[in-house]
Amino acid sequence: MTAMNMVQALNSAMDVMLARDPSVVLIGEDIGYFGGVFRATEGLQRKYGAHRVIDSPIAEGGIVGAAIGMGVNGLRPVAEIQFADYIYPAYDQIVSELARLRYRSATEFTAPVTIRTPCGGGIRGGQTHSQSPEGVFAHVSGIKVVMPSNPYDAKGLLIAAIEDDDPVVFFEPKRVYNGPFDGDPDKPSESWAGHPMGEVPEGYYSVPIGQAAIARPGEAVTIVTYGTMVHVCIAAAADLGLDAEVVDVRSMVPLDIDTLAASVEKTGRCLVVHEATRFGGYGAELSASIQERCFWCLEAPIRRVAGWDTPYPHAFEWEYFPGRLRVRRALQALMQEAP
Amino acid sequence: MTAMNMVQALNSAMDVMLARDPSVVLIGEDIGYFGGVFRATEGLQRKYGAHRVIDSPIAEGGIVGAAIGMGVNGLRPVAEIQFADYIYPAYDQIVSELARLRYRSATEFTAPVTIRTPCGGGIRGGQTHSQSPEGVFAHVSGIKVVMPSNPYDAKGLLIAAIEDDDPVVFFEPKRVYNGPFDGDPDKPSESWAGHPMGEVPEGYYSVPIGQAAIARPGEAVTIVTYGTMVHVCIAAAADLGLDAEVVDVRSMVPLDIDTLAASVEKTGRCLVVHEATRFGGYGAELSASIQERCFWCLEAPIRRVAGWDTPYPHAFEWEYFPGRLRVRRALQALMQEAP
Amino acid sequence: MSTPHLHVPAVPARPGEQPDFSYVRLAPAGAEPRPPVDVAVHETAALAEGLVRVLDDEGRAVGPWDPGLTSEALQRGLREMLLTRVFDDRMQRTQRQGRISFYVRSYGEEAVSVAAAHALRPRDMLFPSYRNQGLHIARGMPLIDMMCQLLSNTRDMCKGRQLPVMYHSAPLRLFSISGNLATQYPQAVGWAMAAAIKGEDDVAAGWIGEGSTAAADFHHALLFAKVYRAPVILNVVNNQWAISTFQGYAGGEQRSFAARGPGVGVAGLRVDGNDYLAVYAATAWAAERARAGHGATLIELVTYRAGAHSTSDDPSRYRPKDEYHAWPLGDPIERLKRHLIARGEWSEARHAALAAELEGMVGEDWKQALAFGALAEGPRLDPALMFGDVFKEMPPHLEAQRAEMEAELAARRGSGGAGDGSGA
Amino acid sequence: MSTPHLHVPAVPARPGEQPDFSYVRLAPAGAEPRPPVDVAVHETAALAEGLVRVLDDEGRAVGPWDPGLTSEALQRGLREMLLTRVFDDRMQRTQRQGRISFYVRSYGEEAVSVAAAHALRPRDMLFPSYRNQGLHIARGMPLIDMMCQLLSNTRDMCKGRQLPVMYHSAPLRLFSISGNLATQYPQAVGWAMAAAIKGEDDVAAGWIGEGSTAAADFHHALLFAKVYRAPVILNVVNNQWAISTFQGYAGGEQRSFAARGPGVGVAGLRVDGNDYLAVYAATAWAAERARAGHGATLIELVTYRAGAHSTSDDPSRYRPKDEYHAWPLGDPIERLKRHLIARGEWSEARHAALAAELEGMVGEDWKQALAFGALAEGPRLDPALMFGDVFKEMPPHLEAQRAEMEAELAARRGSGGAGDGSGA
Ligand SMILES: Cc1ncc(C[n+]2csc(CCOP(=O)(O)OP(=O)(O)O)c2C)c(N)n1
Ligand SMILES: Cc1ncc(C[n+]2csc(CCOP(=O)(O)OP(=O)(O)O)c2C)c(N)n1
Ligand SMILES: [Mg+2]
Ligand SMILES: [Mg+2]
Repeated sequence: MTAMNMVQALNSAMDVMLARDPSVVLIGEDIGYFGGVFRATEGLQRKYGAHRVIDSPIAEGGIVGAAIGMGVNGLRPVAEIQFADYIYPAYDQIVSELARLRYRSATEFTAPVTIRTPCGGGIRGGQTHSQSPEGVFAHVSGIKVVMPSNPYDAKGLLIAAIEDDDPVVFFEPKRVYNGPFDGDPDKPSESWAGHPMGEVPEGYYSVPIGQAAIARPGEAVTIVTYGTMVHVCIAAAADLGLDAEVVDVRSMVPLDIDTLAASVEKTGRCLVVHEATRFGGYGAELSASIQERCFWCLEAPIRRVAGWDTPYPHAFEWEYFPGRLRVRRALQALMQEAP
Repeated sequence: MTAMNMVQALNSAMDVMLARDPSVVLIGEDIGYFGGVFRATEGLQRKYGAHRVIDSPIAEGGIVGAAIGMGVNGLRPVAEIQFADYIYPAYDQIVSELARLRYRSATEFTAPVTIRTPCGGGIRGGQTHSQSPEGVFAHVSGIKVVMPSNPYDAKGLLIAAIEDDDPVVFFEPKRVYNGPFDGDPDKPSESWAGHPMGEVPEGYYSVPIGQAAIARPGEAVTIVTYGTMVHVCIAAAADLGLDAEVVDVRSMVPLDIDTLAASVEKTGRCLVVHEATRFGGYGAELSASIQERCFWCLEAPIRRVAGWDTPYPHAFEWEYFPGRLRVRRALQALMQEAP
Repeated sequence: MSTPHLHVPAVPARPGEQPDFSYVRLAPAGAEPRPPVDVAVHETAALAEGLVRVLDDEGRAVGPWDPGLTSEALQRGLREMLLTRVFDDRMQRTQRQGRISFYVRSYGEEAVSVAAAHALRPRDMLFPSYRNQGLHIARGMPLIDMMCQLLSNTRDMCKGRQLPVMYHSAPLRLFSISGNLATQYPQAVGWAMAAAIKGEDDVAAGWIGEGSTAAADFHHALLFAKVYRAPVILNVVNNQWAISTFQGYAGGEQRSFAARGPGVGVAGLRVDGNDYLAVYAATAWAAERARAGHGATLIELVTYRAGAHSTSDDPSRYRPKDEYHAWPLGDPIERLKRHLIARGEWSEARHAALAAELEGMVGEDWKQALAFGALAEGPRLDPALMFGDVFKEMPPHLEAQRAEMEAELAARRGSGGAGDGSGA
Repeated sequence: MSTPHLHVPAVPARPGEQPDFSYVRLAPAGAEPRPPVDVAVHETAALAEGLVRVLDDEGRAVGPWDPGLTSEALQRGLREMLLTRVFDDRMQRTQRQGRISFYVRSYGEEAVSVAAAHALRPRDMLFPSYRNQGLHIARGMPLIDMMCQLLSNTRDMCKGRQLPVMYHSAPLRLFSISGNLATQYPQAVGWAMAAAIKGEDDVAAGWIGEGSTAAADFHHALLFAKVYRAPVILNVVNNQWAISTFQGYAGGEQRSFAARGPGVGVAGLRVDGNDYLAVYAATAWAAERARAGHGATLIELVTYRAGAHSTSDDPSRYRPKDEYHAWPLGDPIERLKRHLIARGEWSEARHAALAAELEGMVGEDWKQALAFGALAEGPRLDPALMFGDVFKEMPPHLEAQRAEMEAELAARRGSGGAGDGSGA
C-alpha cells in the first residue's frame, strides 16, 4: 500500500494495465508527452511509447470514433476527454455507436472502450469546466457509467472499466483529485494522505462495477450520493451529529439498487444528493427507483439536493455548489418531516 | 376550423409564421423543394423562396450552429432534424451554445431557435428511426422542451415555440402524425378527422408553453404522460373501465407541476408513462417531483411504464412498445397496491 | 457588385425538365496518369479533380490505370455485379409484396462495391454504408443469410434487432452497418490505426455517400487518417443525390469531393464509378499505398443513383424520371459486358444465360430463406432476445424487464391478443 | 516497404533541445500575387500554400499586398497592438497576485486581431476566440469594462457568470466568447447567411486556433460557407501550439491550414500573422470579396504563441524556453515599429513614451476597475443573478430555487459562515 491521491491512483491503474495487456492504448488531448492537463497520464508515453499513449487532435468525436475502430480491431482503448464539459461533440459516437455495437451486431462486433473524463466544479472553472453530465449518459442503454469518490475506488474501478468488455464512461470528480473535500473552500485543502481510501495498492486489483459502497454506516437516514458529494454529505451529517448512512453509488449504470433499498428500508428516510443540475438529473432516477422499491417503508418523502438548474456560475460557485449547509438544511427538514 | 392531421397542422403553423414574420426561416435536410421526408414543409419553399426555406447539407451540428448565428443576426430559424435519432451530432451546439447564450452574455446575445424533430416508434423504423431522447434535453438548463399529442396542440405549440425568445426543442410523435393511435397496430389506422383535437383553426393562434392539459378527466388514478402515449393510456383506462385522469404533460420544460400535483392529490395514485427507455428517463423526473409534492397523499407508490432499457428492436417493436396491455397491467397492479 | 442575397446551389433538372449532366466534369478514358503509390499528397491534386477511367466508349481498356485483369477475373466481376442487381431487384419486389419492411437498392452503383471488394485482400476490413451490398456479395456472404436478415426471421443474423440491410460479418470482415450516416468513417480510420499499432499490414476501407461528407465524422476521419498516416481507404460514393438533395448541397458545386483529400493532406482520386476496371485499379493503388505505409487515400466514385433512395422514396417528386438514361457514365454492368464482348470473351447469349442462372439462384435461395419465416407471418425469433447483448452480461434491471415482458406475453396469449402490444 | 507502424507527427524541438523552425515554409515579402477579389477558388490554391507578406526584413512595405496605409493608420495599429500587450502583461501580473482567477495573453499574436479589426467595418460582426482581445481593444471596448469582467466584480458585463476573458458586446458587434472551442465558427457562418438573406452587406468574421480546426464545427463552418457562398471570413490563427500539442497533430504536417479552404471550395490565404500590413491587406481583400458576393475566405495567420497557453499552463514542460527568439517571423509590434521608423514617422523615443503612456493608462483604469470590487475580496454582484437569463422569463422551478438559495444565504449569515457554501 502507498498513499496516493486520485490522480496518482488513476495513473497507476493505467500504468498497471498498459504493462499487463499489450492491447491497452490511451488516446486524448495533451495526454502524451505532456502527461495530461491534470497529469493523470504523466510519464506513461515515455514508458510505453507514442504509439500506445497517443496525443490526439482536438476532436472529441474523432477520438471516440477512432477508439471504437481500435476496439473493433482488438485493442482496449482508454480515451481521455479533457473536461466532461467537452464530451458533447462525442455524444453521437457514444450514444449511436459505442452503446449499440454489441447489440446491433449480435455480439459479432464489440468495442471495449473506456472514456475517462474529469467532471464537477469547485475549482473556479466556470460553466465550461465544472459540469456533471452523468445523467445524459446513464439514460443511454448499452454503456456503463461510473464515478469513484476516492483514490482506492478510482484505481480499482478504472482497472475494472478497462478490463470490462462493455463500454464504460468513467467520470472523475476533479475537486477530489488531490484530497477529500468537505465542502468548505476556505479551509486549507486536505490531502488524501492519511485517509483510509487514500491507501492504494501499487499493483493490480479491481473494484467491481455495479456495486455501491457504504461510505458511512448509520441508522437515522440514508444519504444516496456519489463523487465529491460523498465527502460533503459525511461532513454535513457530522455537523448535525446525525447518524446518517451515506451510500456511495459508485456505479451509476448498472445501479446497485439492492444496497440502496436495503439502507432506506432500514432508515425509512432518504436524501439523494449530487452536484449535477437537479431537473431531469440522475438523482431523479435514484429517487424514483428507491421510491418504487421502498415506498411502504418511507417515513418521509425522498428529497433531492443538487446543483441549481442553471449553468455553473463562475463568481457564485459557492452559492451554486450544493455544500454542507444545503445538505444540512435538507437533512434537518427531512428529519422533521411528518404528515 | 378545418380537419387537419398533425403534419398538416405543423405545416400550417410554419406557413402562418412565415407569412406573419419575415424573420422566420426554415432550414433542414430535404425540407425545401421536396417538402420534407414527412411532408411537414410541403409547398413552403415554393411559397416563400429558397432563401427562407433552406435545404441543408446532412450535418445536424452545422444546421444548429448556423441557425444560432442566424438567430443572433435577427432571424427566427426553425431547424428540422429529420429524425430525433439523428439529433446527437447537434448535441454540443444545443447544450453548450444554444442553451447558454442568453445566460453567458447577460442577454446581449440571444438566438430564438426552434428545433423540430420527429420522435418515437411504432413505424417499423428500427433502432435509428424510433428513439425518444427528450430526457437528455430536459436535463439541460436553458432550453424549453415540448411534445404535442394532437394536431391542435401541435400547431399552437409550434407557433408559440417559434415566437418564443428562448430556444425550444420541439418533439413530434410521428406515430400520431396521421391519426391518434390507441396502441393496436393491427387495427386499421385511425385518422384525425372527427377527433376533437383534429379540428384546427387555419389562422394564427398559440398554445402556451409551460401548461399541461387534462386529456381525460377522472378521479380514480392519475396517468401522467405525453405524445403518442396519451392515446394509448386513454384506451388502456377505457379497456379497464377505470376512471383515470390522463394528464398530457405537453411541456417538459418548463414543467407544469401544479397541474400534475393537483391531479395526484385528488386521485392519490399515479402512473407515469412514456415511450422512451425507462432508466434515467424523463419519467424519473416526473415521478421524483410528484413524489416530493404529493408524498403525503399517495396511497400507493408512483409507478412507471416505459420502453424497455434496450435499443428499439425492429422485429420486436410491439413487444417493446409500451402498449395498452402494459399500461393496463400496470394500472391494475397500481389500483390493487396496498401495504 | 450584386446586392447581397443567399446563394443556393443550382439543381440542373427537376421533374418535367430535360436531364442536364453538363455539370459533371468528364475526361477521356486513359487520360489520367498513374503515379507511383508513394506520390506526395499534393501531387494528387490534379487526379482529385480529374477522372480516372479505363473503359472507353468502344469498351476497350486503355491507359496506365488498366489493371490488366484476366478474363476469369473480369467474368467474376460481371457475374457478381449482375448478381447484386438481380438480388436487389428481387428484394425490391418482395418489399412491394410486404414481405420485408424496407429495402435499399444499389442499382447503377454495383461496380463501386464489387470492384473494390475484388481489389482488396480478404483480411482487409470493410466499413460499408447501407448501399454497398456488392461488398457482401463479392465477399461471399450467403444470399440466404442476407435474405434472412431482410426478413427478420428465425435465422436473422441481427436477431431481429436491426432494420433490413444492416448486415454484418466478423469472419468476412464486413463491419456492422449503422443507420447513422458516416459514423463508420472514423471507426474505419481507428481500425486502421490499430492495425498499424499492432504492426499488421491489413488495410481498412470505408464507404459513405457524397451527402454524408457533410457529417462531422467525415472530417474526423480525414483528419485522423492524415495525422496518423492511417492505412485506410476512404471512399465517397458520389451518386449525385442524397434522398432529394442534390450533391451541390454537400459542397459539390465546382469542386470534386476527392479534392477534400489533398486539402487536408490525404491523397485524392476522382474515379469513374461505373467503370469496373477504374474502380478496381484505383482501389488496388490506394491499398498498395496504404500497405506500404504511405497513408490514406480519399477516392470519389462518380456514379448515379439509378433507383429510388429506398423503398420509402419516390424520386419522381424531385428529379426527371428518365434522368438515368442521360447519365454520361453509362451503366457499370453494360460497360463491363461490352468490354468482355469486345475482348471476344463474352456474348449477349452468355449474358442472357448468366442472368437467367442468377435469377434462378436468387429465387431458390429466397424460397429457402422464407422457410425460416418472415417478419409479417412469422415464425419469428424469441422476443426475449431484445434484452440480450445490450451488455455482455445482462444486468439485474434488464433481467427484471425481461421477466415483465414474458409475463406480458403470457397475459397476451391468455387474452388471445394478437402480437400487437395492445392485447385487445 | 517499411513494416507497419503508427505514424505520429514529429515535434521539432522539446525542452532542452535547440529550437527548430525549418518546418515553417516561408516566402519573401512581396512575393505573392494579389488576385482580383472575384478570383476563382481553385486559383487561390497557391496562395493557400504560399505566404502573403508585406513587411520585409528591412521594415519596408513591398509588393502588391501593401495596403498603402497612412502614417496615422499605421500609428493607430502600433498603438493598439502595444496597448493589447501592455494590457495583457498587467492582467497576467494581477492574476499572479490572485486578483483574478484566470487569464489568457495574446503575446506575439497582437497583429492577428488588431489589424483585422482595422480592416473591417464597424457593422461587421466578429466571433472571437479567447485569444483575440486585440479585437475588443481595437473596437474600443473600455479597458475598465474588460477589467471588471476579469475581476467578476459588481460591474462585470457577464454578471459573474463567465470565466475571465469571455467578453462580449452587442453594440461593438463582438460576439460572446465560448469556452467550447470552435463553436463560434458555424455561428459566424450562420450570421453571415442571415445577412445575405436580409440583403445586408455586413460581413462576419470568426477566429479559431489551428488546434481547433480539428473540431467538427470547423468542417461545418467551411462547408456551409461554401454551399451558401456566405459573406464570412474564417480565420485560423496558427500559433503552432494547442496547449502542449504541436500543430502537426491538427494536420499541419506538410500542409497549410489555409489549404483546407480550396479543398472544400472556399478561397484560401496563408498570411504572415506577425505582419500588421499583411494581415490588414488579407482581411480587407477577403471582406471585399465577401461583400461583393463572391463568398468566404479561409485565412491562415502564421504566428507563434509567445507566452503560456494560459495562466494555468507552463510551456517549459513541452517546448524549449527560448523558442520565441528563434521564431522566423519576428514580433508583430517590433516589425511595425521598425517600418514606421524606416518611413521616418516614428522613433525609439516616441515608442518608449507611448509604452509609458499606455502603461500609465492601464494602471489608472485598473485602479478604477478595482473600485468596483474583485472576486476574492468583494464586493460582488448579488448571487441571485445566477438564476437570471437562463430563460427570458424565470420559470417557477427557478423562482423556487432562488428562494431556497436566499434562505440558505440568510442561514449562512446567521451562522456567521463564510461565503463558502459550507456554513461552517
Ligand atoms: C446523421 C444522419 N442524418 C440524417 C439521416 C437520414 N438519411 C438517411 S440516408 C440520407 C441521405 C444520404 O445520402 P448520401 O450520403 O449521398 O448516400 P446515398 O443514399 O446517396 O447512398 C439521409 C439524409 C441519417 N440516416 N443519419
Ligand atoms: C471542445 C473543446 N475541447 C477541448 C477544450 C480544452 N482546450 C482549451 S484551449 C485548448 C487548445 C486550443 O488550441 P488552439 O485551437 O490552437 O488555440 P490557441 O490556444 O493556440 O490560441 C484546448 C484543448 C475546449 N476548450 N473545448
Ligand atoms: Mg448520394
Ligand atoms: Mg494554437
